[in-house]
Amino acid sequence: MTKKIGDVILDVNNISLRFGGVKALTDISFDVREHEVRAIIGPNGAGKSSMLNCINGVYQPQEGTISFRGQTFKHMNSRQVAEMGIARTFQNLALFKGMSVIDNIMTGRNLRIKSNLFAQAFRNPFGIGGAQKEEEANREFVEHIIDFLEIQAHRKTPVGQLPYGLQKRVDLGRALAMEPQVLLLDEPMAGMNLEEKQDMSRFILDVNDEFGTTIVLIEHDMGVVMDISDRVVVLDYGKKIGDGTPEEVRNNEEVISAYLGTSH
Amino acid sequence: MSTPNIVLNVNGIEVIYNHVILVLKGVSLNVPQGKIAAVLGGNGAGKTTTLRAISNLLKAERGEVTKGSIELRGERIENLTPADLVNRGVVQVMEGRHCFAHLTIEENLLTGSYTRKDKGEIAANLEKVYNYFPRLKTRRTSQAAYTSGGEQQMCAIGRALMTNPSVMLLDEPSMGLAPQIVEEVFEIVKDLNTKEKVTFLLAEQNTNMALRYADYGYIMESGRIVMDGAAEDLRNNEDVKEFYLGMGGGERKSFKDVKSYKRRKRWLA
Amino acid sequence: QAKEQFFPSLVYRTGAYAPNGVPFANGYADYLKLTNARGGINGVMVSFEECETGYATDRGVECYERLKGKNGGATVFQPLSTGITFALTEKAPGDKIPLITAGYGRSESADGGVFKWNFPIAGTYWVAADVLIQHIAKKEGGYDKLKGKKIALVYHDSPYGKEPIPLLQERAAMHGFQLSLLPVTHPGVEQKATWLQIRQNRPDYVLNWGWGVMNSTALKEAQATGYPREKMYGVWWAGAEPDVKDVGAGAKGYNAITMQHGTETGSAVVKEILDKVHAKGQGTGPKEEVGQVLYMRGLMSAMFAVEGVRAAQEKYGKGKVVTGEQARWGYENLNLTQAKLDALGFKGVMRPISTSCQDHMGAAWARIHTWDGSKWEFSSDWYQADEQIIKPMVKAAADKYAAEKKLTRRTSADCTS
Amino acid sequence: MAFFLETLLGGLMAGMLYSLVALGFVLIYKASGVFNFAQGAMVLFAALAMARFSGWIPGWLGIEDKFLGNLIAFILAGALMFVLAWLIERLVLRHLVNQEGVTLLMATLGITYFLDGLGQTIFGSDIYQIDVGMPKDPIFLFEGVFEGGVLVNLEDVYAACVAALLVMVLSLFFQKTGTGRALRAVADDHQAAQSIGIPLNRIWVIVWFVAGITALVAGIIWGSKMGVQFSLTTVALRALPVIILGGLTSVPGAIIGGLIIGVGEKLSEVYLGPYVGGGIEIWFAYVLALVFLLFRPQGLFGEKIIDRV
Amino acid sequence: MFYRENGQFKTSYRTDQQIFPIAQDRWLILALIAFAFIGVPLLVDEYMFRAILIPFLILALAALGVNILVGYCGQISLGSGAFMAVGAYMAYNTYVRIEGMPLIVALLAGGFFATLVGMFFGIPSLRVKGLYLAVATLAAQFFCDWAFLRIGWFTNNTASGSVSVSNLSVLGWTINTPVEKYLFCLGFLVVFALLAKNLVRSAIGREWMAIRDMDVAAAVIGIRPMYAKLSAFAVSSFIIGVAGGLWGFVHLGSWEPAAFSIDRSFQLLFMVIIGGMGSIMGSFFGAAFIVVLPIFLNQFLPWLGGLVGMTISTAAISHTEFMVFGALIVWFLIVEPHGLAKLWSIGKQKLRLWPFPH
Ligand SMILES: Nc1ncnc2c1ncn2[C@@H]1O[C@H](COP(=O)(O)OP(=O)(O)OP(=O)(O)O)[C@@H](O)[C@H]1O
Ligand SMILES: Nc1ncnc2c1ncn2[C@@H]1O[C@H](COP(=O)(O)OP(=O)(O)OP(=O)(O)O)[C@@H](O)[C@H]1O
Ligand SMILES: CC(C)C[C@H](N)C(=O)O
Ligand SMILES: [Mg+2]
Ligand SMILES: [Mg+2]
Repeated sequence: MTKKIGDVILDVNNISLRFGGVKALTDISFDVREHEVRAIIGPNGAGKSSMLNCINGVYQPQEGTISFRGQTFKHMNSRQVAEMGIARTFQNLALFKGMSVIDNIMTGRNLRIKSNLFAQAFRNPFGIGGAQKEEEANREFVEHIIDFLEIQAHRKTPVGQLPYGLQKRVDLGRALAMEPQVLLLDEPMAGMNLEEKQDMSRFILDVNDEFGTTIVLIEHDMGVVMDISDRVVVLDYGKKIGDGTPEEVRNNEEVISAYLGTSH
Repeated sequence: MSTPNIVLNVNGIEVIYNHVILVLKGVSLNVPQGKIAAVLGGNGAGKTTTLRAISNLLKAERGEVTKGSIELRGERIENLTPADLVNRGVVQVMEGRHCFAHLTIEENLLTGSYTRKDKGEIAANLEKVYNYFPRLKTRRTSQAAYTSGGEQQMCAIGRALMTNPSVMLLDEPSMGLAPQIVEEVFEIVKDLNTKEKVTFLLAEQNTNMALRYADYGYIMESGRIVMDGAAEDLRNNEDVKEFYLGMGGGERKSFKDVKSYKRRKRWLA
Repeated sequence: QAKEQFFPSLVYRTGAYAPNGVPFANGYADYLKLTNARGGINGVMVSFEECETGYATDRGVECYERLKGKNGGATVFQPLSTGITFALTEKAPGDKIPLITAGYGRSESADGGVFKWNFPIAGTYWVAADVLIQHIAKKEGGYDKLKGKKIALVYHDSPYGKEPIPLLQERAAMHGFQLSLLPVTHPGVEQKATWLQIRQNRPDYVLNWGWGVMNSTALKEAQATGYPREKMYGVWWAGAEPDVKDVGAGAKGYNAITMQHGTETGSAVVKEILDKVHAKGQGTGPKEEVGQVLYMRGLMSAMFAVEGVRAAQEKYGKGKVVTGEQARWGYENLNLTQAKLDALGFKGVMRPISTSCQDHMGAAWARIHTWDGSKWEFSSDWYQADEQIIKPMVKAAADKYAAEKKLTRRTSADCTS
Repeated sequence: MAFFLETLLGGLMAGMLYSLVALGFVLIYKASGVFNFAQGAMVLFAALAMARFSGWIPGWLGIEDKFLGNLIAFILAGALMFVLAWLIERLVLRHLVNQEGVTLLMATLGITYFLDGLGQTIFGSDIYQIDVGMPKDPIFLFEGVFEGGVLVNLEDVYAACVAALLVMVLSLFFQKTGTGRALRAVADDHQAAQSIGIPLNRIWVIVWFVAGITALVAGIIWGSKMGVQFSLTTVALRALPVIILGGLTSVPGAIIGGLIIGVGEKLSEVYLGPYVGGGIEIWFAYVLALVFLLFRPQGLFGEKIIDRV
Repeated sequence: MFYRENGQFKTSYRTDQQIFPIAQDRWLILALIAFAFIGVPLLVDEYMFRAILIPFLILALAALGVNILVGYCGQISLGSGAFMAVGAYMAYNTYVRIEGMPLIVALLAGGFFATLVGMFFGIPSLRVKGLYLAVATLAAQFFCDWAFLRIGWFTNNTASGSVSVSNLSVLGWTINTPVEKYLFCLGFLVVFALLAKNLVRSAIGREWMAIRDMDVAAAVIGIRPMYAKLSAFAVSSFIIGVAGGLWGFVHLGSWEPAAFSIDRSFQLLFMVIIGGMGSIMGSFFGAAFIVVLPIFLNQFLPWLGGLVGMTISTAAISHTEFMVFGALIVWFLIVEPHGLAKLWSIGKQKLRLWPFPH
């Protein structure tokens, strides 16, 4: 399988982020190319999640810029980011607890729903106003995702009642529903067993292959990272200590001592 | 089977959430004194529920044990409060960390010593925890909510250690931790187990690790124990190898090459 | 056909206004019991049922709906709340049930030509306000002395408290005194700012238009800010025992207008009640309360209710239970002469009252009484409200109401029927 | 000038009184994450108990001495508040562990109704007096400086001192003791607190008892000022802007908030009120609090509201 | 046994997206509505209409509005009484100041002004959250209370500050008798419930719930907090405003600001919590619980006392009513913390399993 890795789609330049005295990120730069699987690894508290939060517009870095497809931002606003086609999942489950699985994933489609409040209020089975049609079309899309993630049986369960692992899948489903160009995944496989990790990996690769979705992946399972990523960034204490192919990173002395410990 | 010194004995329990959702359908297991037992199984198998049933945190989730019994050193404990259990040395590290968001890391750890009265002992425990997790020491004054996922996980484990437990229930302790920390956590488990004779019951997804450190393993699926045996045996069991360790047929498969055509096809349909 | 005349009773024995609501309700109940002890209304026994409103309008409406059809139909309602009165004023005509609002409610409802079903017997807030100004003028030594004087109205911020304002403004314009308005929010426990303002402006008189806890709070704040209680005048709902009881000596010198009666422990009717009701163990409240101001108000209100029925029986058949609609005629043709009042035991307590189609109030007499630290004592002669001022105001307001509601004034034929 | 000072002082004193009630809210919120809607009802209940006990007991026991009578009444009322706290834990809270804030809020509403009914049943719904010997008449300061002097109520001054004392003790308790830490832990996460052996049951009894005592103190002071009667429950409404301004979780915030609100509302009523028809102090207090919130959404001293993903 | 969806296969997303996907539910609800429109007027007496059903319908409508804001969007508000007042007073002004103003238009206009006020007081929600917001919305409550008392224009300069309307009619249909009033309110409730249900099961409803459950995550998937929150305030206060108009026009006939006091705000909030946050059905349950139960207790207790040969005084009844009511609230919460609607659905779930447990 040869995939054609394209140009730089996301370029992070000299980002620094501080919380009071804590330096979460110091002068981080790296790029992500279209269509690749880019992993970010590093010990706990290295600043990986914070990095995603900066890209996402949740945190606003004190210094540095981020460019997306050549457009440069000092910092991004969440809504813009979403509109540009960047979706993400969260490390600490950020699902909408009171809603069912379907509704959670449907929220991912919201940017694409165009009918206004009145049309929605007067939505009807006769299709007048178009809101119903739109809803159905989007629902169909969501059902495909549900099928794929094999959570059909839980469609209508409030997500709060699902076991942790399934919640992670729903989180992913919600991000996918946005049909993103770039998908940021924050430890998607934490709390999964091997089989489930395999499923998840396969799935990430599928999305990457079929839709050309660029993936940015944070993961602590080195097996996964080494197997599926094209390039890896390594952070430690907010600094970048390595960047390159899995092979290169795996053999980087600094990375080994800071993160990997014994070789894997 | 002769029962040398069973600390925890779970006998055919059934658990129902919200009066209607039947989750555990007759789970039995026991943990001998000074041993490490692991409960393994996929998402939703009921591992967390089993641990909650033992530590009595089930009520807070509106679940209840409707059948069966749970004994700690021969004493029925279904009606004790979690606090009573902590006083008897049983402590659970909850899945999903549950740090006290507004308290600093150090305050979080200190709440763990609520049941301990001896000042010296508390200080020693704190030192011990900081030794295990130096990262926590550097972050001791930040509010727990503003620490990274892994730091919170360490905090949760450390907090439980502060109670000086004799039986620890660990729910996915490795989740979200960097590999060398995972290793360390299991080393800590081993360490406490051998040095301080702490008994462990751990629920883990990281089967590989768990079976490496545990003495005995139970494998759960949809609310039942489907297989159990000495860790050694389980590790060598072909099915376990295939499904849980990913080593069916010897070599470890690359995540890239796992076949999943069925799923793939459906996605494309 | 019912054999008893049914008097529903809207009460509030709980909540913020209970200390004042309870004695009234007890007096009301005791008088009805006394009526039965006296052999009923020309032999017709009376029955009654209480319903707790908590002084809340919507619960009052519910009680009204609940009781209006019970036991052969309600004779008359007395809501003891201006808010409920406003709401029931809209409903009573449809149900053909009269409302007695003795000393409260809409002042313009004295105009029977528009308000066919309302009876503010014995006084409205305009009467009260008018008499208070008369009294103050008298104390000052004539109306001309009022010029340049400052009078502050501390009022319950509700329709009740606002009722006297038009009249006071009218009087202020006439005599050239300065009226300042100081609203107090329900339930009236927070008056610090109000009294600080009073301390700053030093008005010559303070009129207190409060109810419930607002009254005692006003007195306490007056004490705390050193405003002389002698210069304070309450409306007749702000001049009873519960208002001063826990202030005690601090309230000494405080005055209030009375709706004719004051504390009447010595009156014949009170003795009769102690005798025929309390002595039989049927008293509604504690003995000590019998004869107190609000108790007497309840008693008097019940007496109006009963006497109206008696009057109606004259027309619709003696010894028969009358309907609400028939009772209305009775209230409109009430003629309580002094002799009748004396016979009922109200000698010295009240003056004659007679209503008519045009005048649903029937009398506008009042006195002032003063708290001497332990009891209320009359401190003035009788006053009568000034018809010249009130009549046109009533008519104008009633006409405005009629116009809004697209009502026409009752014809004289309607009056005689 | 003298008048301005008077208003200012009046505002400060009123503010202290609000703080006293606000403190009860803060305590329970901080220590268990429950917004206790019943605080007002507890103030009334405690005050009724105190008023009636101090009326009854000297009669029963033949005690002449007023101080002794009041003291016994206070102790009994305190004991009653303990029983109440215990019952609330037993019958209500223990069954609602780990439920959301609104559910607990609702439960305290149930408690409110119950207490309102119970209090009036046992103690009656008339107006009662608490006489702990507070001076009622005003004194005048600086009569030499200003004409007419500056009016001060000693009663308010005493009340303010009591409030300040209570706040100091409670602040220390929360910040410095292990129990205080445990209480804050409970507020963050019931379940996690249980998991490490904090006995929720005992903690809740303690907290509600302390809040009950605060309510009793507030009830005595307010009650001696205004008489003990159902309307006492409405003082809770005056305390709400105070706690949000000060911060729901801050004991000193309750005091500072009280002072700001007290001064703000009195000044506004006195200086602004006359231009718009008066009666503005209540909404002014809330608007004032709201304005502060726009700058600090967690109130002046509240713990930062955490939202993180 | 009988309550099963077995065999009801959904062959399209449309059928699965129906408001009541289970056929039995659909029929039950249709039957219920039909009964409400046709059966109830034949069966029920005037007292039931005036004192129970009409207030119930109107407050259920208001609770529905509150539920959108509080239950669906998670913005706890204690300003509902004020929004009701705005609806009532502005409907009144529209009605009396403009000659020949149709009743329904006036009521909707009331709702419209409530929307404006609601959105204005919703602005702080962009920064302030949770209980802080709840208390902040009290500013709206107290300010409106004050404004309607103090600003003469709102009350058409009536001296007392109390306003009244009468002779209601819609297109020649006079609304006078209790039955007519009941049907009028019922019509409003059914229409608004349907519209509200449509909203909450559509994109906008999901935005509200997303904001409620986790606002940061919602922002990340492109939901604008400002739009979601203000639209919830708008829709909610519109409905509440209309309910306020009905309360004034149809139920009371004459009112003063006290009819929409803070107590009303609390009452509505409690309806939503006890009924079930985030459930349209819950609004009805909650309204029934809080409106009907006290009245029922008030009448039931004396009857009960009569059975054992006791006559209970009015005050004692009232106090007992309070205590029983309070105890029932707690009891229901313990049985099901998520409200009566949840209890209902658990009941249905049990029924579905019946007679084979689990
Ligand atoms: N509070 C709850 N209410 C209702 N159902 C629940 C609740 N908690 C768990 N469940 C259900 O119980 C089943 C077992 O869940 P449990 O959390 O015990 O699984 P687990 O083995 O720990 O899974 P994971 O590895 O994902 O953590 C699941 O189907 C879940 O949906
Ligand atoms: N909002 C915040 N306020 C204060 N400190 C923060 C905040 N967010 C993150 N930090 C700190 O910044 C550092 C980086 O945190 P981050 O969550 O990015 O780590 P991470 O690399 O994702 O770690 P993990 O693998 O454990 O999830 C941590 O030390 C954390 O405590
Ligand atoms: C009727 C009276 C008892 C006075 C009362 N405050 C009212 O509403 O008018
Ligand atoms: Mg992270
Ligand atoms: Mg689990």
